[in-house]
Amino acid sequence: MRIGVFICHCGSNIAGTVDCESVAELASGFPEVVYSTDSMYTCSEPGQEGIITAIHEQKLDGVVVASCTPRMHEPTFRRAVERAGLNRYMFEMANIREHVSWIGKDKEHNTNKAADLVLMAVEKLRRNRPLVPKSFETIKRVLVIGGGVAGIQAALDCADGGLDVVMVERDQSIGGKMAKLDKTFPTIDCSSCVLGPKMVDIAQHEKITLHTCAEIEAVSGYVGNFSVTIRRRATYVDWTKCTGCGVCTEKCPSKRSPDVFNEFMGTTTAINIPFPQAIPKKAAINPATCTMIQKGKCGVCAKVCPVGCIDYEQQDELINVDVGAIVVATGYDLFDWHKYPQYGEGRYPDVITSLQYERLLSASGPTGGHIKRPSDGKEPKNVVFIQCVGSRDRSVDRPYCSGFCCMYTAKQAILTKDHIPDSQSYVFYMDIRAPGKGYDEFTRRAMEEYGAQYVRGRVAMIYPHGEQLMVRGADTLAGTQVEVPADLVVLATGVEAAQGAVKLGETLRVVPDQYGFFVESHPKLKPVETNTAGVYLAGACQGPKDIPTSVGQGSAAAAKALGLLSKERLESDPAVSKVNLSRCVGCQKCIGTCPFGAIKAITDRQGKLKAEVIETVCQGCGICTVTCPQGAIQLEHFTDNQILAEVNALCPPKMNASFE
Amino acid sequence: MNIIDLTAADCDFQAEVASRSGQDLKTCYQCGNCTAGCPYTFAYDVPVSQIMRLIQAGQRETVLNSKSLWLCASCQSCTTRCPNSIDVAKVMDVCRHMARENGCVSERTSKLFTDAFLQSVEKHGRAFELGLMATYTMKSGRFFDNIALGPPALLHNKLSLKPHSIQGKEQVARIFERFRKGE
Amino acid sequence: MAKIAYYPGCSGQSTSLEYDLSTRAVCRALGIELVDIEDWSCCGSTPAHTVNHVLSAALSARNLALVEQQGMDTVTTPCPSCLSNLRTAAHKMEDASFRDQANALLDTPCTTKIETLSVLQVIAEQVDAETIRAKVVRPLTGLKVACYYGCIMNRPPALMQFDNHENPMAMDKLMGLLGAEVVPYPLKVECCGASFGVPRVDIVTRLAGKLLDAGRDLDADAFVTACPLCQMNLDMRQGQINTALKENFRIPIFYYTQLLGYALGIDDKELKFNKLCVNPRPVFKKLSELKEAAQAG
Amino acid sequence: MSQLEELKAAIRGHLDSLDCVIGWEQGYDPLHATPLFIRNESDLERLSISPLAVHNPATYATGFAGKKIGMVVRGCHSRSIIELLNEKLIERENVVLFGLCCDGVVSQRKIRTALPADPGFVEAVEIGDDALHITLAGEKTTIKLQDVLADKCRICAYPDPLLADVLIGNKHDSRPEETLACQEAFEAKPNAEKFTFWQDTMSRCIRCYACRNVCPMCVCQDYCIAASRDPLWMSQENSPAENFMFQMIHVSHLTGRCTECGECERACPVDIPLMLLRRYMNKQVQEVFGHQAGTSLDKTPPLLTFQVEEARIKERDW
Amino acid sequence: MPAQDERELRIVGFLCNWCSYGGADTAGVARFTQPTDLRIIRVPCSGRIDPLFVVRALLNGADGVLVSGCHPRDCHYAEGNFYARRRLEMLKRFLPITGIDERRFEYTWVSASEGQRWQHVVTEFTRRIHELGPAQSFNPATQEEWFNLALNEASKGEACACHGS
Repeated sequence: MRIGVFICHCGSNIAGTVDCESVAELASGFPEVVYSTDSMYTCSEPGQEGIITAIHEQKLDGVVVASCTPRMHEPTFRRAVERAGLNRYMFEMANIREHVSWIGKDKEHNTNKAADLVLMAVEKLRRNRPLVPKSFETIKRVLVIGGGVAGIQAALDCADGGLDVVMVERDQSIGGKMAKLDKTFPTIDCSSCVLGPKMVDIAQHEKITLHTCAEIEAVSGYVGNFSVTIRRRATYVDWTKCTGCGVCTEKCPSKRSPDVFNEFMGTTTAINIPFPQAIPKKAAINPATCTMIQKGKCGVCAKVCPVGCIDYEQQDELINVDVGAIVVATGYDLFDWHKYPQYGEGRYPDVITSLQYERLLSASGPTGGHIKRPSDGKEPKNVVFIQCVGSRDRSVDRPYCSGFCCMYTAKQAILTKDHIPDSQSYVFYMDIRAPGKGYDEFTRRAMEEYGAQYVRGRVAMIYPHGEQLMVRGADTLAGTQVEVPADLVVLATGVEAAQGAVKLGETLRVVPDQYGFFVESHPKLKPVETNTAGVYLAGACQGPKDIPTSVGQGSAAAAKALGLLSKERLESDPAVSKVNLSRCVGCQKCIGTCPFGAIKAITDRQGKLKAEVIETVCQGCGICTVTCPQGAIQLEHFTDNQILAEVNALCPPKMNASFE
Repeated sequence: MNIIDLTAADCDFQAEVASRSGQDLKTCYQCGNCTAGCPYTFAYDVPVSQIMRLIQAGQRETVLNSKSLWLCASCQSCTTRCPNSIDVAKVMDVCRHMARENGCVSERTSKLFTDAFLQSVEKHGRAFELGLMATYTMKSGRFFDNIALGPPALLHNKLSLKPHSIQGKEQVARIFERFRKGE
Repeated sequence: MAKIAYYPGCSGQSTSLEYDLSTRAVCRALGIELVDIEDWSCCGSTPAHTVNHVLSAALSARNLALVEQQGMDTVTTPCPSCLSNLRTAAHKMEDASFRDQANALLDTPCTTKIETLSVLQVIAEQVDAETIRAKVVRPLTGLKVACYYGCIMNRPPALMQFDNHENPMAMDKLMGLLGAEVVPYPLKVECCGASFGVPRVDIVTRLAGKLLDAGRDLDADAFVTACPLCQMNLDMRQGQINTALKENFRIPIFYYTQLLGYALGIDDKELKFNKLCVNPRPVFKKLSELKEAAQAG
Repeated sequence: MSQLEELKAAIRGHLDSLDCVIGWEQGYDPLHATPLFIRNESDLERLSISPLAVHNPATYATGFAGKKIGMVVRGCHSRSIIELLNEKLIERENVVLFGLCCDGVVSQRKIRTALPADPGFVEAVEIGDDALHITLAGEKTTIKLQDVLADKCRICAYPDPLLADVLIGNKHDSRPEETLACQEAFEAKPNAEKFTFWQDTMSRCIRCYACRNVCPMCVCQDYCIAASRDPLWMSQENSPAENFMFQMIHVSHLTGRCTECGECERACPVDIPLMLLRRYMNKQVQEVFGHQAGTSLDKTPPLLTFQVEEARIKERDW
Repeated sequence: MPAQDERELRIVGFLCNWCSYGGADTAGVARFTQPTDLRIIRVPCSGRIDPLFVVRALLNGADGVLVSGCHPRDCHYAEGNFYARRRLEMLKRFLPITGIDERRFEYTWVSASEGQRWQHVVTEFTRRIHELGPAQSFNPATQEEWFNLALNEASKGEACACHGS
């Protein structure tokens, strides 16, 4: 081999504490190194040209660059050597900046260490071989999981961009949390007026197929070629016939079904259309409360249905669909505030969540938009809002800020005053987090124009006091305890990962963080990508987000999917595992340990069992290589020999030199 | 009002409270939940959340001289509800220990009662309520605070007239003795 | 029923003699065998831990060591303050260096971890509801009681590990079994003023007054308590409270063991209702009136 | 009917349907046994199951892939078979197991030390209930079986086959309480002594690979990474470090799989006490994963699976 | 680069690309000073780390080996560190029987954002290795030692440790 070594000064970043010239000189003595030099900025245009020229002039067939971390510029240099006609895998990097020059000042030690790292890179490079990616076709269809505002945006953008879209929603209607809101901050826009048209677009777009009451059962395959199984729950109504006329819901005698859409503020019928603007506007039966399904008696809905769409025998249905990319937009759930026994654990009906309050404010809600407190239907005068219920609280394992509660609380305080002019709102807060456009002005308006009393402190306890609730908190700015006799207490319950997120993460091979929010590929630069190629995140499934951010991410995820599928063919990373068929004894252990199902058993011509890697599925982790006792399956670019070469470079084996 | 020079903060004080209480005081973010729940706030000169803040700010004198330390009954409201799981009652306890060691006693009667109680235990092995009340009243000179209790207490035989001395009372006395020696 | 070591606490010898006696009587009736710790001493109570944690633990640990020497591993006490001290000592002494410090103050060290439970917890967890219901001979039907647990029976929850720490229900359930109507008393774990009755009586009258007020709002005939200090503050100091707050409370304050004993038919002599400062007679009068009315009706 | 006859009858019944049945016969002298591959009636006549018959037939099992074979197995051998089954290296329908409830086998090494002279070639061996009577150079020596029992048998927890189609002999109802003092003593030695011990020991290793070849769990066949260039884990140089590297490879690949049949140590021509390593690793596996290789069917070897929360792996603080 | 300053010991690090290597980068970017003894080998995942790499390094004379991966549950490849944890734990537990001080090997988890933690881990581990001092070579260093070893063995004959007691 003819290896060239390039030592980067990175201005003074490296050269300040590493003697780059000596490193280059030492490197010239390393095995198979025929050219060694140092340069000021290797990653710059002239620096890259220098490498290309050296490759041509010195007939190099391998290059080592010692500079910054490969996580930064490995792709840059790989492209450079490729421009010079080398295979991009005939290149190695030694990280002498982050791992050497920036962490110690002793120039002698640093120079030694830098030389060691270069030697390791050289020894590894000597065992590299050219790797060529395979290309494969992509399916021009996107799966969007979750029909909240983020998913809706992603689906519409993808569909408008020419892709087929399959949207899967767990609930009966799309719309998500936003559909439950009355108004939105900071403009006090009507939530359903803004969202409604988009929901209709989803229903009417010719490129979008919508499955509600549906969840993801299984996902296999790989970027560009996923195969998805969707489970659609039985609704006991044939939706191809149902016109959404609502006669069944009027006549249903079983009126004690929990009203999920209204956040359990009241009850509804067993056969139900959750809200007037529901998409799809179809009825579904709640089997837990339908007397026909539970006891075999009733059948009223079947009798009154004008189109005969009721089917009490309907079963779950499995739908298979192939897609090229997946957008996850599963949203969030609310913290279970019953974990705070000091707030009554549900014993006091007039302690409600902020989302329940939205339903009380909403004209389509259970009270027709009149604020009536649950216990006695009276109009509250003193309304206390408690923020950070299940946010920024380590004792309930929710140390994070839920982000948008400050804003909706201010909105709710404003709306309270609008609805009940002689009311007084009290807001217990810790810090007001209002960093969006027009946000801080909005919270100021709540205080200045609408007279909301903001009290900085948490609330220690709520207890009944006659017909009211005594709220005892602190005013830390005044340095005292405060008490408010409240008619209604609204808890700004924090944001949690959606139920089932962890399980969905397993299905999609997207890692959830410790709180169940999906982890993005890079917190700054790849906010909607995941570590599974072809799977993108949108909205609050990645962490608490307000509506504009969720919509923005929906579009961003759509752009990623459109970009990916705009290519006719994709290339797979060739640094994947490869089986040496002659060494493989067919024990299949690697198949069992592969997290991606990327290895399958095959039978060779002699009828012997062997393992085979599906290159496009393999993610290149190397678990299999360690599993295989024969070393028959090797992760390309990180083979045993390549890593051992680095080990041996660092710790040369002590031979029986004394005998020679 | 005092102006605090932040650069002159007594960091040792903060560290000492932290190490003696075993609590990470830096995690207190001043949400006020301790003050919100504390039944004694009305009697305090410095609310408990501000005690926490003053410890963070290294204000040894203010903390150790506060009356609040002596008015905390260790009822555990603060500890129970702290979102950062700080044992606030223990922090108050530790500050009280330090106040005592430094001779800062801003609520004399509280301290006298404590002393009288422990003297009684040291002497008899168990608390002898009538005796300790007598000691306390003599030392505090507060003859009339609880005079109203006399009739109901006597009427219902509430107070035993004789101390219940135990056989092992020397053992108990030795606990105090060793403790003082060790101090 | 297993034997369990019994630690009465100093107040059980004087101010709360009736609590001690009724506890013993009730346990006997329910088949819980209490074995007195021989020559027990004061746990240190609140004063000790306000002075020093090692001293406090040593005073408690002397008693834990006695339990150990008597060959038992669990001790029960009616008094929440003793409970808190004994549990805290045992918990802290799980740390080896703290244990060595505390043991260094003792003649005989405590080497194993002794579990301390309140008598309330023992009854709540070891006697099943049906057994109690079956033994009731004088039901409390119609009596409205407010159960007040005090601040440290269940707190801090990590240490006490018993019942809901904001809304404990053990006494509520027990009184319910006896037929009483238990009002949803909201201030179950609010502090009554503790031992400040002596140095700062103004604090106690204010805090205990608030507790009585909340009971009166709910129309309670009586309070049921589990703590000698709470009982004393609410009962013996009710006159002081009335004077200070210009109120006229006359609410009898029982130990739960007294009412439990009453319902189980235990002789009044063992329950010592005469030790209560606020006259409990109206309660019993109401009970017998209700009973007569029921029989007549 | 003697156990041997009973066994022969059982094998005879299966002989037609099997390609081969693996048992033991007398070896080059009456003191030594050697594996016997029974394919017909006359082979069967040579079958011997004395305590001298030590070889683990499971070692040959994978070599008969695709064929139906029978094997005479003792307790420890059955564990090897179970482990091979669990790893899907052999198929249950392809093996018929003739189980022997085992009272232990001898250690040739111990016999060698017990005999007055170097055994060379013994003329006759008579096997009594609890003793061996060995005639060597015309002289008869009696050795108690108990004294020459292999170490693995002294502490054997599974003397009866855990899996068998035919079971011969009486089951044992108790496990021995005995522990190996030498093992414990060695483990307790300071690091420096252990280090020197292995340096010394590995310096006499001749890298003959007998330990590997005889190991029933070494299934890499001709593809052992100790003897390959790609991957090149070690040189062929005979040095203590390279020799030990080989042993570490063996240990590593046996983690959670070793069934303690003791064949490696028995086969070692230079008496390297390999079981020290095996038992120690197995103890760790038992402690951390509660796993004993080959003691129950359908158990995945612990390194081929995981739990999200590992109850017995303590995260070390930093 | 075998020639080393005698003050430095030879510590080999195996770091997964996604978390710990990133964590080491983060520490570098933040200029968290660290001892220079450690040399890092980058692997895609801790699941790629064969315990035998560690053994190879130790038998080759490494004074310490440090492995670091993503925190459990945070693996880029979902499961790699779960396998790694089992494999490495068994190695760590096994080392004592070989006479190689198990403190010379450590494995831990550092995420890409934990620069400070990485600094702490490197500093502590390096300190530990310096306390233990240079590792003894498994192969005899001199001809004389070699013959001593051989003689020693010859004199032992059938000195199987198992039969000694």
